[in-house]
Amino acid sequence: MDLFEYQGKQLFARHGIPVPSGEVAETPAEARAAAERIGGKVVVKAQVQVGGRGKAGGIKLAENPDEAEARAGEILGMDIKGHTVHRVWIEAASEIVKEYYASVTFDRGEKKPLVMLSAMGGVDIEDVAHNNPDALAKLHVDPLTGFQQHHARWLVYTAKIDEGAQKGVVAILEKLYQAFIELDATLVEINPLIWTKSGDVVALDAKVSLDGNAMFRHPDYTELRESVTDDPQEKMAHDRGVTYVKLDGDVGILGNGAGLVMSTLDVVALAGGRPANFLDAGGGSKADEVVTALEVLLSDPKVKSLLVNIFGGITRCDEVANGLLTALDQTKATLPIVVRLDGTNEEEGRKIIAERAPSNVVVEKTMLSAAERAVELAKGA
Amino acid sequence: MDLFEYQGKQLFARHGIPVPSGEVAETPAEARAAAERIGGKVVVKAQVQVGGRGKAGGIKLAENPDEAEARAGEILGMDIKGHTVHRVWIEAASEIVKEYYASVTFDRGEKKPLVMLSAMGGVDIEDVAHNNPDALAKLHVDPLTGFQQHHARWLVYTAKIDEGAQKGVVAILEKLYQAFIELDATLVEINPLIWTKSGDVVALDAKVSLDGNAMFRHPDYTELRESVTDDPQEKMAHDRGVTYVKLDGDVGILGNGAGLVMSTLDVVALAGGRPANFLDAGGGSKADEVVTALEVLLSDPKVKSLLVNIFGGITRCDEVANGLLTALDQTKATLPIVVRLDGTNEEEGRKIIAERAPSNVVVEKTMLSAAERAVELAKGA
Amino acid sequence: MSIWVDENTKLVVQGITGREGAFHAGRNKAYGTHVVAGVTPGKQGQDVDGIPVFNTVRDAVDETGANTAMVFVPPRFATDAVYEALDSGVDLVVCITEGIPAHDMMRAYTHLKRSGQRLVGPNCPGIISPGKATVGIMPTQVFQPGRVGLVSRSGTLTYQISKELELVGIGQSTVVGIGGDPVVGTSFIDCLEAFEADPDTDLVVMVGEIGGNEEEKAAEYIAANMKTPVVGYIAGFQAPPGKQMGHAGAIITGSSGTAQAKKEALEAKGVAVGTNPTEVAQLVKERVG
Amino acid sequence: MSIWVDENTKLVVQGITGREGAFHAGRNKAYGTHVVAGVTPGKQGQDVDGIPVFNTVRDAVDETGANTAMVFVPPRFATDAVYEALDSGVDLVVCITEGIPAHDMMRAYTHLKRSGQRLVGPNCPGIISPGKATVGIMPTQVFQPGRVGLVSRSGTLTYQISKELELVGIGQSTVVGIGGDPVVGTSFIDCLEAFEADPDTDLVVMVGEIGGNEEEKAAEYIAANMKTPVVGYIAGFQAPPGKQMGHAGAIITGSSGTAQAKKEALEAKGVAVGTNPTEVAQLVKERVG
Repeated sequence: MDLFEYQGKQLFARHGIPVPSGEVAETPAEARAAAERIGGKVVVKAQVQVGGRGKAGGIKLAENPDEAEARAGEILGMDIKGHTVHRVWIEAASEIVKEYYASVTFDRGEKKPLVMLSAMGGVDIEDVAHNNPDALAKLHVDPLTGFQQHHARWLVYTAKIDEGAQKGVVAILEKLYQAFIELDATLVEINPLIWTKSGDVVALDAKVSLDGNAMFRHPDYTELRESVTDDPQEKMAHDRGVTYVKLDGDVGILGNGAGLVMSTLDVVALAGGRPANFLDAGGGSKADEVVTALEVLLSDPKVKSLLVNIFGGITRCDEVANGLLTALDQTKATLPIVVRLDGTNEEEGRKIIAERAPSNVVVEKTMLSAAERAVELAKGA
Repeated sequence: MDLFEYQGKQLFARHGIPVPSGEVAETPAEARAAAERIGGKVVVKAQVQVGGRGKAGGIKLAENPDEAEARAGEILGMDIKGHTVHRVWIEAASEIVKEYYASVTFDRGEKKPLVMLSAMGGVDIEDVAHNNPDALAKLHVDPLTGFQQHHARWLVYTAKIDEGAQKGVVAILEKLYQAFIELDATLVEINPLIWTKSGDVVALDAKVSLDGNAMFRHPDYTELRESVTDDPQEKMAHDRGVTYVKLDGDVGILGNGAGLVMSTLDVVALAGGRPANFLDAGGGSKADEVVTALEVLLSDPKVKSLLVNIFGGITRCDEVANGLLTALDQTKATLPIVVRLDGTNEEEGRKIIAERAPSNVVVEKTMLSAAERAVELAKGA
Repeated sequence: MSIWVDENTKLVVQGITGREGAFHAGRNKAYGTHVVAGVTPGKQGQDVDGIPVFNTVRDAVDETGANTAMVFVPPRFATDAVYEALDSGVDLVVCITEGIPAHDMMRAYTHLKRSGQRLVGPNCPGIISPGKATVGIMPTQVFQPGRVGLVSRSGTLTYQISKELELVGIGQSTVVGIGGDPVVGTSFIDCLEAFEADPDTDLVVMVGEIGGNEEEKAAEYIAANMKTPVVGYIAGFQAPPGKQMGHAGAIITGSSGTAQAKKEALEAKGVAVGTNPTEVAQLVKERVG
Repeated sequence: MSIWVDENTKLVVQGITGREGAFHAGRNKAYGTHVVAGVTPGKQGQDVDGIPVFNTVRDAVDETGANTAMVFVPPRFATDAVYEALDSGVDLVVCITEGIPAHDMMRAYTHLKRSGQRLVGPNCPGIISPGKATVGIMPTQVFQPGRVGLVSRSGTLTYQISKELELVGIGQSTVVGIGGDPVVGTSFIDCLEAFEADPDTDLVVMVGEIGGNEEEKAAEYIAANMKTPVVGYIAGFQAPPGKQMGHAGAIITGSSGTAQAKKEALEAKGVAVGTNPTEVAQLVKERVG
């Protein structure tokens, strides 16, 4: 669950991490009003979840509220790498002496938080890690004993943070780690972390990812969970609680279980097709879940053929077959559908399809042959 | 650092542990006013740091403010096992269905917090542990992973807490553990923990000991640190930061290092004498520390002779000798003083005493002979 | 032989009075697993399908000698249940629950690595040693006794591959679903090590997917430590970066965790990797058929 | 031989630019201990008495190969310093600092027991192997090389007993001050075990005091595991219950932790216990003289 910069900064502020004062705006008029309240020079920043917005013209300086309004007008509605700008963040301009980098990530390999600090900020940190590994200080933290003062000191000395900024960076590292823990985050990143002319250390950007599984501990997550997609199928899937990822092909995929669905995508690609999506109806799919999932799929005009690949365990193939029939009945879809049913009650499931399904539904016995057939049908359509 | 019941209850309330509403009073008039504010029946409880105050008449019920004033008048000023009652705690009377016991202590053997719970409360828990060990549920907690819900459940089931009280007890155990951690306590004990007619679970008593070494984390400790002693030497030692414990003998003891001083006490006792105190001038004693320590000792009229037992390591014997002379000069003390100096600069120290000390000061070469001489002199005095 | 779960397994099911817990406890028992106890706080004295229910895992272990726990409680309470099982002294905890916060598991994992006990999962289908015992939610009819070990991050994909193996006449010694979360208690390497030590496992099939670098680490381990042949499979070549593919752990982060990188890492260490489940079965057949 | 501290000790002193740290680092060096580094954050590049100063223990260890750390920083920062030393990978940490909160040490101890490293102290005078090396604040002139091990919760009492031993012509293999706090990293038993394994220690003197039950546990350990004879001493027979006698750990709680109980526990296991330091030396002399 990735947050926008403005959401991240609001959370940072709550956790005591210094950020420039700022406000979010959805219209040029709001941007002007915000700039008036903030006072002085401001920066107008496009709120999109993609890197490189600066180069794309999504970050602009404004000397006064008039300019802020004008710049916001230019930026709002822009398309940055496929993301439309719906909001801008207006914040007080900072006088930067030096740009650093600081983050806490969740290191899956070590199964521990990883704290990173560099005196080379404001650039892509993966480049620093690659070209200048000594400039990136990295430290794993024992999650039971936690982040301690000596960790912060070691990072600051090892990253060669300027002496005048060391105290401020130590304080921010401690708060950043606390924020990581208290927010149930998987990433909290500040790039750049700036040292200003007035001697302060301030988070000029904020990248925060939260663990959706921890939502029960954070009722306030829901307010952060605004839709970050303009795609109608992804919105629909999200609203209905379906695990769905849109891809750019034309063979629609429905399966049960994440691994089997990923494998189905791969097999479709190997057969020369292009999967249109990932859709996991779940390991114990019932008829109504299948109906919901199919409705999402069938609403996508790019889908030319549909592959339903089920391995029944707890899921019963006859239930899936019934769900499929119900969905077809409701949507009147006529595109070609290839069904492969294996496992629990496979015979019953196949029989239901054979006897009652419309003619656009065909049954294949194996996953491979089903994939080939679905690809063929998508091409023919 | 042991707290009074009223201090413990105020801390409990801050940590979300239910306690009866109450106020502290130092005069009968204050007790009446408190009873008026609380309303209804109240209990007047002597605030002393010693067990058995109930049997001694230090806890009394009052039906109304008049009675509260009268009972407070009886209790204030009472002597309970050598402790004078300076304050009473007035609290709303509770309707008790059942009395339980709950505590978190610091188990030195295991070096972990130990949580204990019993359905047999309101009595001496050491008796329960001895006579009815199955009635006392005990659980050590890993201090890094902390006290968890399943711990609370296990304790409640194992201690056979009544079903209607289980939820309330679970909640209190979790808060009690949190209080233990957040207060840097070495003991938090509720005896009795009561289940009331209205179905609540409430702490009817509170015994709290705090770790004095953790004071730097708890600026509010200082307000709790009011003198709990009426003894003038203990007060004086406390004010001057001297490690001092009063005993009931007549041979005053001054040494350096806790172990050596304890050993000196024992050797004095073995020689047939009775030590008057424990006084550790510290492992690195300087002249002025010796002066301060001696002033405390010499202010005690019960001291008949003085044994100064120093093993110089970082402490220099000549500094101790100079401190002794200064103190004698300031206090004009004439009681017999036996000095034993060993270790760093022992010769210089002995020389200073031999040349400049008044005639009431004698030097002995060994700890044993010094102890014998001091005992002899105390008897002769 | 087999690994971790067999005739000697004595299972306690945490959350046994819930719908899922009761259903799968009964199915595990019907397969022949010794399901000796269940736990639901406050329901001591009841029974589910003849299985006695206790208030606490410790009581269940004390009364029945259970050595394995299976966790079926909702995510909000599951970490507590895992700690309760570990504290009770069982050797093995199998956590089926999906949706446990990553931070909880990070802490529990650190604790676990110091206790010497084993946790399989969370978000896993469990373990089956065909013909002996099953602990979890796997459809038992898919598995046949045999001499191939199978370890996977995925449930249904495991069943698919087992089916393909059955079609070529090959059964399994033990099948372990290690779970689809970013932090799981038991890694590929742990399983490979156990299979290597099992005289009745002749080959191991390792089923990986995108996300993390456990497959890469397993490749190193295989080259350095294993005589038993390994056949691999990786799912998720078509997954785009930054999207979570069903499993909390199935996500490509930046440029790391791709299927291609995992496949290459395995092949670089001489591990044959099938391009689809059918081919995996063929590769196995060629080696042990 | 000797235990824990010897010619191979390479010491880093944490808090070396403080008054106490600088003084004792210099004294330890003068005795012959290889004091290879000091640490004070922000003072890298300075030196104290020729000993180079680093910003972090990890840097000091990387640059100098230090294997032992000594902590001299104030109580508020000492726990952090102990963790820093443990994290840097040294084998032994000696913490002199007095006044560290008990909760901090409870957590650090739990962590330590899982890391396999050794912490001596806090609130201790350190360790000396006479003639080889000293790490700590003990007055070195009190100790002579010899074949008696000495372990104690107290500083000056240790010097007193060493002096008495010297008067009867007996020296020490190693002297360990384990510290006077309720939670210390190294127990009597840890020391007894190390002395038992040391071929150059013929007898151990164990100096206990009131509070806790470490002496009682040591008595059990001696009876079960030791061939090396042990002579005991306990201080605090005159201490009243509930009063802290100088050391944070020297307190009788309820009826537990009395000197009498400790003496009886040791004697019940056949350990001779002297009634005063002079008698302790005599008991030693009778056994190894």
